[in-house]
Formats: sequence, C-alpha cells, structure tokens
Amino acid sequence: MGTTTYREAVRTALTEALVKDPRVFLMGEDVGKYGGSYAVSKGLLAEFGPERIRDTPLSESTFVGAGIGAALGGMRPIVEVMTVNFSLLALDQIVNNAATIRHMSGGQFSIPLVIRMATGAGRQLAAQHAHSLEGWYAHIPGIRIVAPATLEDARGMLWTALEDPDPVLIFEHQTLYNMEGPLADEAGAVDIDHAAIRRPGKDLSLITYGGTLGKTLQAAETLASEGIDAEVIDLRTLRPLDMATILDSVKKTHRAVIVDEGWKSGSLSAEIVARLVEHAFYELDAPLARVCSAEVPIPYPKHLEDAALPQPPAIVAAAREVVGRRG
Amino acid sequence: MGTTTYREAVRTALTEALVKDPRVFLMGEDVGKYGGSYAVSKGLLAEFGPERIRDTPLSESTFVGAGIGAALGGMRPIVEVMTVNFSLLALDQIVNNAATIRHMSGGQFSIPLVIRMATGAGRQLAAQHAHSLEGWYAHIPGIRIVAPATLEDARGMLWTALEDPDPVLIFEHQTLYNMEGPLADEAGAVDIDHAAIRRPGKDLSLITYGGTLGKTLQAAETLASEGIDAEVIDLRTLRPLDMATILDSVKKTHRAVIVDEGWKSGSLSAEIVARLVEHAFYELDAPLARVCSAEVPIPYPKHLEDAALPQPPAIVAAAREVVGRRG
Amino acid sequence: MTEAAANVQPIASTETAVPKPDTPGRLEISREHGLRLLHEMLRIRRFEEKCAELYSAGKIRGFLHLYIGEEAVAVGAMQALGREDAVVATYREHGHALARGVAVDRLMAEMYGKHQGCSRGRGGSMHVFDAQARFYGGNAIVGGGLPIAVGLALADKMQQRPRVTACFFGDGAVAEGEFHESLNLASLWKLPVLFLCENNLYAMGTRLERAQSQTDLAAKARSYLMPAEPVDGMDVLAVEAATKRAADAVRRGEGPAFLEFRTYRFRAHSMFDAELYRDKSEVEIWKQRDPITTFTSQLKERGMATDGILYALNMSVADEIDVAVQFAEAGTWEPVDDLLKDVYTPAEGRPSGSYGAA
Amino acid sequence: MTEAAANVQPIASTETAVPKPDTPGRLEISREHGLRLLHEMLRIRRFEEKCAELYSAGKIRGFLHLYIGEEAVAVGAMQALGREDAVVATYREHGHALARGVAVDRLMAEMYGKHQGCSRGRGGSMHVFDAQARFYGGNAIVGGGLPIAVGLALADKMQQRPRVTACFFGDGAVAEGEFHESLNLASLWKLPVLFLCENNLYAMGTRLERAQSQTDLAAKARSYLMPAEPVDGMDVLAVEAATKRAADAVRRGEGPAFLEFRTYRFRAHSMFDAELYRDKSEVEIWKQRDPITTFTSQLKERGMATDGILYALNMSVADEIDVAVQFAEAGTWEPVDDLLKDVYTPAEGRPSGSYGAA
Ligand SMILES: Cc1ncc(C[n+]2csc(CCOP(=O)(O)OP(=O)(O)O)c2C)c(N)n1
Ligand SMILES: Cc1ncc(C[n+]2csc(CCOP(=O)(O)OP(=O)(O)O)c2C)c(N)n1
Ligand SMILES: [Mg+2]
Ligand SMILES: [Mg+2]
Repeated sequence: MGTTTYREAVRTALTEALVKDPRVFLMGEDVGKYGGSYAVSKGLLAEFGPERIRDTPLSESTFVGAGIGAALGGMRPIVEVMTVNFSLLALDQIVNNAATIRHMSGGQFSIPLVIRMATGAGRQLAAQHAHSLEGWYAHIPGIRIVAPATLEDARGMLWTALEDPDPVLIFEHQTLYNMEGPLADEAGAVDIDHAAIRRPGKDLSLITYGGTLGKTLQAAETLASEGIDAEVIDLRTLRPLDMATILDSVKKTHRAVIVDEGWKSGSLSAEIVARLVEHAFYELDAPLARVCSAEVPIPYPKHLEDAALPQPPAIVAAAREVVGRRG
Repeated sequence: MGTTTYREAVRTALTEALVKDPRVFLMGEDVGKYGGSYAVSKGLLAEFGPERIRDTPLSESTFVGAGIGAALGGMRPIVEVMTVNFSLLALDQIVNNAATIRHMSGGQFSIPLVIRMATGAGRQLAAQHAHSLEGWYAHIPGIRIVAPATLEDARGMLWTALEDPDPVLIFEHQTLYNMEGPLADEAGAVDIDHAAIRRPGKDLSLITYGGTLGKTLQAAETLASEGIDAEVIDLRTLRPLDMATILDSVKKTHRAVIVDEGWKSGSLSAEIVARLVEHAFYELDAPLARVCSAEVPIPYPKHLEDAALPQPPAIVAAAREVVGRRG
Repeated sequence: MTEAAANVQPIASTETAVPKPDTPGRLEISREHGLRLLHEMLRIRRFEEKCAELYSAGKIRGFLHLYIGEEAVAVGAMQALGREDAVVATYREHGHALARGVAVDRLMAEMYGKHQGCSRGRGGSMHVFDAQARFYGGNAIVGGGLPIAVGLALADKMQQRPRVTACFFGDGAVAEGEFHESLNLASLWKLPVLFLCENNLYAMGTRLERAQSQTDLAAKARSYLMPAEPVDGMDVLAVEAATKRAADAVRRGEGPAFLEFRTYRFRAHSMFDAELYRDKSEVEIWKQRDPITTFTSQLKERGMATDGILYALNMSVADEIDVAVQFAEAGTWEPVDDLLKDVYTPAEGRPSGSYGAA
Repeated sequence: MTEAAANVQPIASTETAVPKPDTPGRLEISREHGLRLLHEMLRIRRFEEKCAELYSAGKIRGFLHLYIGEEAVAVGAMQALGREDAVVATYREHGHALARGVAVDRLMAEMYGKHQGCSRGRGGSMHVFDAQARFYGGNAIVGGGLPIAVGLALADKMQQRPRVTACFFGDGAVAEGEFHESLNLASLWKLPVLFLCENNLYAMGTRLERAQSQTDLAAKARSYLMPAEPVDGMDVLAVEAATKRAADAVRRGEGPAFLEFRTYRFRAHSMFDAELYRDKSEVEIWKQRDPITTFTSQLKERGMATDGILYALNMSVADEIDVAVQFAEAGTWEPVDDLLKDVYTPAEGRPSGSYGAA
C-alpha cells in the first residue's frame, strides 16, 4: 500500500490504459509537451510518443467531435477537455452527436469515447474558470457521467469507462489533484454502476459526490461530535443515478441533505430531491434540504468564493435543521 | 378584438419594437430574405431594411457574441437563434459572457440582449431538432428565461424583455406558431415577473409552461369531467421562478403535478419539486409527480415521438394518482 | 431489368474517367461506366421525386431536403471511393446514401419511419446511417459532421488503413467555426479526409455572397495549406475525375484535400420554403444545366445511349422505386415498448467484468 | 515626478510615428513621444514584476498571466486609439489595461480582489473591466472576446460613430472557430474592428506550428479578404506605425484589418507552468530583443534619453507602483452580504412600468 496523489492516480490509470489497449490514445490541449494543464499527463508524451499523446490546437468542438469519429473508427480515444468551462464550446458535439448517434442510427453505432475534464471552483479562478456543470451534463440521455472523489476512483474509473461502449464523461474536481493518501498497489478498475457509502450512519443521509465529498465527510465528523450520526453517500456516477443505494439509505435514515457544488436551481440536487419525493415520500420525516453553490458567477476573492460554495458549516447547519436540532 | 396567430403575434411584437426603438434590430440566420425559418419575420426586411433586419452567416457563437457586443455598445439587439438545438454552438457566449459580464465587471456593464429561439418537439424533426432545453438554460444565473405559451405573451413578452437591462432568452415552442385565437387590438407589453393561473382549481395544481400548457389544459378538462378540479399554472418565466404563485396554489391544493417537455432527469420539473419540498413540505398531502419527456433522443416516427413526449393521458393519469384515484 | 441496369454497382468500380488532354472537360469513359453514372443519377432523382409526392401524401413527415439538381456531385464523387472508405453527409443526404449503396428499399422505409428503415426508422430523412456502407449520417447540425469525419480519418491513419473519409457539406457550413477547426486539424495532422463542399449558392435563403466575405471557397481552403479546387458540380464526369485525383492524393498520404462543387438545388430548401430569396428565372437558367439531361445528351452524342436503352433504364429505375415504396408501405412500426432501446448499448455490450462488480 | 513622466497620457495622443521612406523601419518621433512610449512599457513591466512578487507572497491568487516581453504591442497599438474607441482583451491583459489608461491603483486593487479594484475585485487578473476606458475585459475563454468586439463595432457602425474596436488575442485563439466566424462577419459587414493578434509563438505549451497548418497568420486573415500584415511586435514604433495605418483605414470605413504582432513572452504561461516545452536558450535569444532595452538604446542613440532621464523615469514608475500597492493593501473586501449583487441589474434599472405590473 503506497502513498499517492489523485493526480498520480489518474496518470497511473492513463498509463495502464495506454499500455493495455493499443486503441487507446489521449488527445487534448497541452496534454503532451506541456504535461497537461494540471500536470496529470506529465511524462506520457515521452513514454508513448506523439501518435498516442496528441496535443491539439485550441478547437474544443472539433477535437471532441474527432474523438467521436475516432471512436466510430475503432479507436478508444480519451479526450481531455482542459476544464468543463471550455467544454461549452464542444457541447453541440456532445449532445447532438456523442449522446445521440447510437439511438438515432437505430443502434448501429456505439461511441466508446471517454472525455475527461477538470471541474469546479475553489482555486480563485473567477467566473469563467469555476463552473461545476457535471450535474447539468447529467440531464442528457445517451451519455454516462462519473465523478471520482477518491484515489481509488481516480485510479479505477478510467478503465471501466473505456470498457463502456457508450460515451463516458469523467469529471475530476480541480481541488482534488493534490489530494494525497494511501492506495493499494494492486488498485485497478472499479465498478462505475454504484454509489458508495463513505461513512455509514443512521440519523440522516448526506448525499454528495466529487469535490464536496471531503467537505461533507468533515461535516459528518462535526455532526458526530454533536451526537448526530450521518451516513455519507458518494454518488460516483451522476448519470445514471444509483437510486437503489440512495433509497436504501433514506429508508433507513428518513432524512437527507444533498450537497452539490452546482448552482442550486436546476442542479443535480434537485433531481435527487424529486426522485426521493417520487419514490420515498412516505419514508421522509422532514423536508429534504440542499446545500449548493450560491446562484452567482463565482467571484475571484477568496472570501466571496468561499461564501459562494458549499462549506462544512452550511452542511452541518442544514443537517441540524433536518434532524430537528437548532444548533 | 381581432383574430391572430402566435406567429403573427411575435411578428407584431417585433414590428412594434423596431418602430418604437431605433436601437432595436433583429439578427440571425435567414431572418431577412428567407422570412424566418418559421416565417415569423416575413416582411420585416422589406419594411425595415437590411441594416435592421440582418441575415447572418451560419455562425451561432459569433452572432450571439456579436449581440452581446452590440448590447454593450448601446444597441438593443434581438438575436434569433433559429432553434434551441443550434444554440448549443453559442452556449459559451451565453454562459461565459452574457450571463457573467455584469457580475464579473463589478456591475459596470449590463447586457440588454434578447435572444429568441424556437424550442421543443412535436413535428417529427428527430433527435437533433427536437430539444427542449429551456429548463436546462434556467440553471444559469445572470440570464432570464421566458416561455410565452399564449398569444398575449407571444405579443407582449418581447418588449418587456427588451426593457430588461439583462439578457433575456425567449423560448417559442415550435408547435405554437400556428396557434390561432383572439387577441385584443391594443394588446401590448406584459409583465414577465409572474406566473399565471390559466385555470383556477382546488384539488391539485398542474404546473407547466410553453408547449405543454395546451396539453395540460386539455388534461384539466378531462379531469374536470371526472370531478377533479385542477388548477393550471403557466410559469411563463422559468428563471427566476415565481415561487409565490406556485406556493400559493399548492398551499391551497396540497397536491401538484409538474408537466415539462424536458427530459425528466434534471429538468426544471425537478427544481420545482425540490422547492416545494423545501418551502411547503408540510402542506403536501401526496407525493409530487412529474410528467416529462422520456429520456431518449426524440425519434422521428410519430408514434414514437408521441410516446416520448408528455401527453394529456399521462398528465391525467399522474393527476389521478396524486389525488388518490385509480382511474 | 435491362442489362445496363443490372450491371450497376452502387459502390464504385475502379475505372477511371481520364481527362483527354486536348479537349479539356471531355473525359473518356466506357459505355458501361457512362450508363452506370446516368443510372445512379436517375435513381436519386426518381427516389426524391417520389419522396416529394409521398410528403404531400403525408407518408413522409418532418423535414425533407431534396437534392434534385445536385445528383452529379454525389454520384461523381462516390466513384472515387471503395468499400472500405467512409462517408459523412448532411441532412440533404438521400443522394449520397443511394450513390454509396445504401439499399433503396431500406432508405425509403427510413423516410417513412418504419422499423425496416436503415436507421430502424428512428432518424428519418435527415439521419440516414448504414454501418455496412460505412455511411455515418445524416447530420442535421450544419457543420456537425466535419469533426466526425476528421476523427474517422484519424482512426484510419492511426491504424494504418489506407482509407479515405469523404465528408460532404454545404456552402453554408463553410461559415461555421467547425469548418475552420476541422480543416486546420486535418491539414495539420495530414489526415485522409476528402472535404467535399457542395456549393449550391444558398444556405437556406442566404446567398453565398451574403454569408462569406471570400466567396472563392477553394481559396479559403487553401489558407490551411490544403490542396483545393473548384469543380463543375453539374458535370458528373468532371466531379468524378476531380474526386479521383484528390482521393488518390489523399490515399497516398498527402493529407486532406478540398473540392468545391459548383452546383444548384432546383427545389426549395425544404418542404416549408416559400423561396422568397431567389428568382424563378435563376432556377430556370440552372435547370438548363440539369446534370441528368446534359449527361444524357452527352451519352447520346457519344453514341453510348439510344432512346431504347434510356427508356429501359428509366423503367427499371421506376420499378426499383416502386418496389422500395411497397417495401416501406409493408414495413412495420417499431413497438412503442422499444422507445428506450439503444439510448445506451445493451448489457451484453457493456463493461465485461474485468473489473470487480460491486 | 519628472517632467517626462508628468506628461505621459495613458490614452494616446494624436502624434503619428511617420515611417521615414529612406530608412525603412526607422521612424521619426518626437522626444516627448519616445519617452512616453518607454514610460508606458516600463509601467507595465514593473507592474507585472511586482505582481509576480505579490503572487509569491500570496497577495494575488488564482491565475496570473504575465505580459513581460510583449509590452511593445499593447503600448504601440494603443497609440492608434482615441478615447472613444473600445478595447477587448484576453486574460493576459494587464498591459493593455495600463496602456489604455485603466488606473494603476485600481488595477492593482483588482489583482488583490479588493472592493476598490476596477472590477470591484470580482474579476481578478483575468477579468479587468473599465467602463470609463471602454475596456471590455479581460476574457478568460480563448477566442471568446472576438465576437464581442465584432458586436461593439457593429453598434458603432449602426450608430454611425467613427469609432474603432481593438481586439487583442493570441496565436492560440486563431485555431478556434470563433476566430473564423468573427473575421468573416466583420469583413462581410465591413465593421470597424482591428484584429490584433499577439503571436508569441506559443499557446500555453503548444508552439504555433503544432497548432496551425498555416503558420503565416496574416495569410490566414487575408483569406477573409481582410487587409493583414505581420509586424515586428518587439519594436514599439513599428507596432505604433502599423496600427495607426490600419486604424486609419478602419476609421475611413474600409472595414476591419488584421495585424499579426510577432512577439514573445519571457515568462511562463502562468504561475503554474514548468515550461517543459521550450528551451531556456530560445527565451534568451528573444530576450536580446527585449522591447524596453532595445527602445531605450534607440532613444539614447537618437539623443532623446540620458541616464538621468532614464533614472528619473524608473524612479517615478517605481513610485507609482508602490503607491498602487499601498492603495491595494489599504483596500477593503467587498462585504459577503453583497455576494449576490450585480448578478442582475438592480431594480432601478429594470423594466420601467411601461407595461402593466401584475
Ligand atoms: C448549426 C445549424 N444552424 C442552423 C441550421 C438550420 N439550417 C438547416 S440547413 C441550413 C442551410 C445550410 O446550407 P448549406 O450548408 O449551404 O447546405 P444546403 O442546404 O445548401 O445543402 C440551415 C441554416 C442547422 N441545421 N444547423
Ligand atoms: C476555450 C479555451 N480553451 C482553453 C483554455 C486554456 N488556455 C488558457 S490560455 C491558453 C493558451 C492561449 O494561447 P494564446 O491564444 O496564444 O495566448 P497567449 O497565452 O500566448 O497570450 C489556453 C489553452 C481557455 N482559457 N479557453
Ligand atoms: Mg448550400
Ligand atoms: Mg500565444
């Protein structure tokens, strides 16, 4: 059991994929010579050469579309869109082609494409570099959305995504790359069908994913010190949602708070609330609550960015409220 | 009180705006010589000339961005993106600039831009021409989203949108253009801050907007014949939501069904459910229900398209379920 | 079926239309090849005329974009492709599909939205797909097919397959950002893409000069350091010759090439178009250059076609279309229960279990 | 403050740098003008050197992109603009902001994220806005500013204002679709835009020839039938002269123009860049052409600057930056309660009631 970082875990996964499957290649802006804007792919160009580690011109729509074409042509492309913010330029290709061609062609063509991107705020990069749109992407049928929040998942989700015959978007929260911890040497591919209980508990369910998992676990510890035993669910896959795990938890706890870095209105948290209402209404002992980002383009200064994002105290407060404690 | 169509109502609104305000101009693909892909702007080129009725090249990102720039430069542009499907190509400009510049500049610049687009399915145009993404757009802070569902609103929302100093996106459901009915000769600008009760009722609230208003009213009539008195709310503005009207209704009826042509997961209907749970949980006598589009790229054949979209029977069935009747 | 018709292969043969140096534009062809080209153009014409009828009859719905007038482009260009090559087209793709060898009956069934259609009826007119013909749509987003073609070509290049991807698009698409990005990427990486621009002078109602500051589209393509030339798109032999030359270069690994086919659509943009933007007289002038009538005359002049042969050809085409309509009529609707099918690849195609299932 | 420094106007004067026909590249300038240019470049250099320090000290956070080495471009180009003109820039825009007349203290406060910053602290380094200077950002999406510049120019043209919009962007942006769409639209509609490309040879770590099939960017721009020329971006006088020529033509209504400034960034792309993609020696070679040192020598050669004047100039710049830092340090944080402010325009700016309120 060595120690590694999230960044290294992703890099190991990339390396493994490139070694194991000759159809795999990595393509995106500055993945090669620069070493990746988050240094994730550092060293891969030297190891695998420019045919398989492809620096692209700045042209998000086209290199994502080219990923779709290459997948149709028998390759297993991993397209890195530097950050979710720039993926808006490629949205037509993702929604109108990647997500659609299989159905529209009557099932003739699958698109085994993996798109990776960094997401989220927390580094004072301001409004145009701080979107958390993975929950928004989860609205689109035909694609799968995953959000590795742990070292195991950073290491393991890529290969499973590559095995998936349909497009998978992997959202890596940019504050996680430096996260360090132990990872089994034999760690490898992981299931991407199920949510995970990261902390078992009985008093309420805290449902989250990606960049807010750490904050939620922190909040759970605070709650524990107050005698509130929170169960923490890491969704892992945002589309399709593993409702069975969520429902099992809520049927046990009868209370839930959803924590989501997306802007509150229309975020994934809303969908989870709606499904709980649809499928577990009579199990609920209290209104469901959401802790999300403030509905504002994320500002640059730290105090305002912090205020805009979900933070442990707000999670704790929402949890207290839901379990009927007033602090 | 003459008779008019939704198409003519929009055209009258455009004409009025062009006459009243010299800063107003219309720009988009085929708005001029072709007369608009839905014939909305037919005749306007002859009346107002090519300076104010501007055919653009196929370049959604740039002509939407140019609308932002022109608004910054003191004009009142109306940008027509032919359909929401193509607006994905302009999403970066909408999300990263139109919605963001005011906040990001510390309030120095407002962007009085109106973007109109056709939305929705129902004409057998298949997967790439049948998106209903207005609810998805409503996730973005910094823009306002409106969806005229009546002749009055088709006629009246444009001017109010033009008066708004911030970007307003108007979604016109493509099945409505031929809708015919009476419209007061003196009809003019309408409020865009409030939802409207299109049918008062006491047994449950049917909450909808845009292209599904007609279907919902139809369902309400069926329900009435069964002794279920449904209140029908037309949201009109999808962002910001007029929660006061929604809550008032639900506090009266204690039951609600939300009808939304968006794909169910992550649709606007989820947000409404979430807000009702947050603000009216103890008022609810039954689970809230949603009638949305099936999570599938919309297929071409009529029977499959019909099956994919919300239809009156499904609305009726959901309503019956919510009020505890089994048909 | 006449002898001539029986010989027609939807997928191109390898005969080349060689330009005769002393009479430029006048290409040597065999009688068989000439009749094949005519036949293919006729099939497209009659197929679409039938579609227009069926649209009025309410059998075909949604958007229907006819290719009538432009048949020489698809037919001429396809002659340069082999079975292994790939095609990416637009929403105006019936001609490309037929010329590429998509079965006419399955295409017609697709127009109806029947389960027997080449896209299982899900796509309709704008979304023709056919894995066997390596026909990758049918894309209704203008410009949306170009990046996909680039990617298909990238896959071929990385797998060292000597294939070509032919990407058809209109003059309107040239204005989209993806045109720029795709031509640059293909040229930069020397990918085997044939960019085939069908310049019919209009994007819906917008004439080229009201959409492009530079209306010489080949010049535009050359700014990516890509070989590019304009071609008479009303002359099937000119199209064939130019495409073969370009495809050969692409196949030799010289990187992508661009051809601008100057053509014209005789019909409205779609069935909803009032054609306010052009004079009937302009249409009439172009109709004088109808690729089918002019090529028919050429074949006659050259002594390659007689009225009898032409009659037989027309009859066989009419028969074929009738049979296709019968096939479509007899087709069935996909069960509503299958609505959600194929949004994702079914379980048997999904991750195999080389990872531990939870 | 020295006399020379006191005379410097952030917004350009109307003096022209006339090219001397017999010594091409050698432009006549007044002493005052020469010192002004030097002063402006020095301000930018020192401002950014200070920013780098402050970044290490944790006073500035987020992304910080330094313009060091490229100062001649912003300073030279701004000389062609008047107060009424507009500027659109990128995330590497401190130089443009200063040369355009954005107050140095408010700019520094913005770097800190203080409420007194020119964007109220909300934007930081990448999002400098200043309504008074008609400075429209500070855009962190590569290529995202071009359509906005086109729109600003459209507004001017429609309102018959003889203004110019100057749009700065990098060589990397040339690959984006919006470059293509924006140049086409501006050229097609003859809009008064100056497209000013700062070709510093790299987009992050991607060298021009690995991003563009055609590396002659002016040739690329010409494919839109837009006048375009490459300019030595390390020579402030060449930049000024070329921009004035181009701006004059634009102002005369001849439509947009494109200039490619060949320049180089001496520092890393941002504070997170390990510079794996270029040799130190390459950087050293370009540093020999440092626009400030070369121009300083020129001024000396021409007898326009003495060591004394230069010393005074440097001192005044240092003072100015110190004062700006003090201003930023003394600045306050926007109250957290105002977080949601200015997402929408406040009520007094909203629809007036010419429609009936419900
Ligand atoms: C991105 C996008 N914008 C707009 C449309 C609507 N539209 C469909 S066809 C068309 C014109 C395309 O013209 P061109 O590329 O010349 O092809 P042609 O129809 O002439 O074959 C337009 C504007 C679309 N389908 N996609
Ligand atoms: C659309 C988009 N894609 C990617 C990025 C990440 N990025 C920031 S700067 C940059 C390089 C831009 O290079 P260039 O245009 O040459 O400007 P320079 O930094 O050299 O001034 C990249 C790739 C971005 N900001 N926006
Ligand atoms: Mg065309
Ligand atoms: Mg650069």
